[in-house]
Amino acid sequence: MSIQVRYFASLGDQLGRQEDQVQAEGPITVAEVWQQATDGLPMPPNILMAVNQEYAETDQTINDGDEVAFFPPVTGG
Amino acid sequence: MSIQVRYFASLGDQLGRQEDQVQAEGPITVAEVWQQATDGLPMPPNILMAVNQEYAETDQTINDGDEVAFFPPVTGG
Amino acid sequence: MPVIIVNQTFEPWSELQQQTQALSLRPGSYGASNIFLGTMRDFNEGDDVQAMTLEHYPGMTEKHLEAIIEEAKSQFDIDEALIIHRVGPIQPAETIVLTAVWSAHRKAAFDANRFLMEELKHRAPFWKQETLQNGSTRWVEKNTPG
Amino acid sequence: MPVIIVNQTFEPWSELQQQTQALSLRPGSYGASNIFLGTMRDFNEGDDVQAMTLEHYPGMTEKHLEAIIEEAKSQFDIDEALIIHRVGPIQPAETIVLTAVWSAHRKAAFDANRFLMEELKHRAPFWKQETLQNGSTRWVEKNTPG
Repeated sequence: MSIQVRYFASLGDQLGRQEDQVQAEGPITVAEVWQQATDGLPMPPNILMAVNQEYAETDQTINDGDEVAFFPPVTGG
Repeated sequence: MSIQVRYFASLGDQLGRQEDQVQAEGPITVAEVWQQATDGLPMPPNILMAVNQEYAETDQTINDGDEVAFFPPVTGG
Repeated sequence: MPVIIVNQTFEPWSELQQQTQALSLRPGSYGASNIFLGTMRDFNEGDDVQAMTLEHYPGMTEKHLEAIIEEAKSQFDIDEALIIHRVGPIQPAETIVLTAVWSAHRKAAFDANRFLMEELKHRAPFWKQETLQNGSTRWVEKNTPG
Repeated sequence: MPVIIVNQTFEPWSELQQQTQALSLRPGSYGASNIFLGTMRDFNEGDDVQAMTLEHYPGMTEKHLEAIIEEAKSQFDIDEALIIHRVGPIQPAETIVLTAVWSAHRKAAFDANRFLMEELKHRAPFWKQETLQNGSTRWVEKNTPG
């Protein structure tokens, strides 16, 4: 299955890209998506994540076609 | 000495006038100003009073030329 | 002048734009503004209201509104504050009161503006008289709690 | 539409006037409005800031702002709420965010508008990047506490 991965703000800058495409055979968690997309880079502290534009935790399971996003704490307003 | 007395809002309506002039020989309190101006009418409950445009109590002493005002609870805003 | 008593209808947003420019606020110096508008409703306590008249105590009203602004400035970390209040006859949907606060951060703006409104409601000598649909008038006895 | 994302400067008072007319607010039905404006300051954490860029997560941002408005409507006795938020490049003194609430009484207007701002600050995916006077850029790490 195919998973769209997005990075925002300082995290995109650090990784040097705004998105990745991750391929997986079976069930996969958010943490595993991060591992695969970043070649095993340790996840920065305080990082937030979303699945299909809802906030999620690292153990959430991803389905085919889902969009996963990683980003630093929000600073709007 | 001469004291200017003012009434506002529903109190002015009840008394049928917006002001009085009270003459006094010696020291006089706000309560006595009310007594004299209204011919001994009991002071309505919740009435507020001001001396020279500052909130005051019934026992405050009035000086010559002072302005005394009586009015119901305020309802602005 | 941070306290303005007006006896005719005003458009709150254009008035606010003008007043903001008149205040000593350097653009770029403040990060937060909070504005409160009190508007005349066409009903109150179950009755239709067709008009309102606001009486005030000229002199004492301005004095107390200015004191409230000074207190807000001493209690909260704010740059400026503004109070505009109507007097005289008012029609439904017209603005009765506008209070505004400018500050560096949002907490002070919210807190100070609420303070302005609560103090104004409790201390500023204004009295509302409503005209009902049948033409009869009644004085508003007390404010809604804040 | 109670949630508006804009990528160019807007004049808050005229925008508010337009949006108020667009909302389903019957004139004379509401008694209280509270408006908050977040404005870009030309300094932050001791440094002069010459510009800012606001990144957002298109789709997720709107979805969360709409959810925040729905929550405000369910928690507070309010008639309407509005959020306007800038994205993209921003200059000092420009409005970053405008939140507004309309209600019968003042308490709900103040409480709900503060709720909108706190939730927006904590949940809505926006990120600020500042450009300092020397041209260098830095991401804002966290918001000031509300």
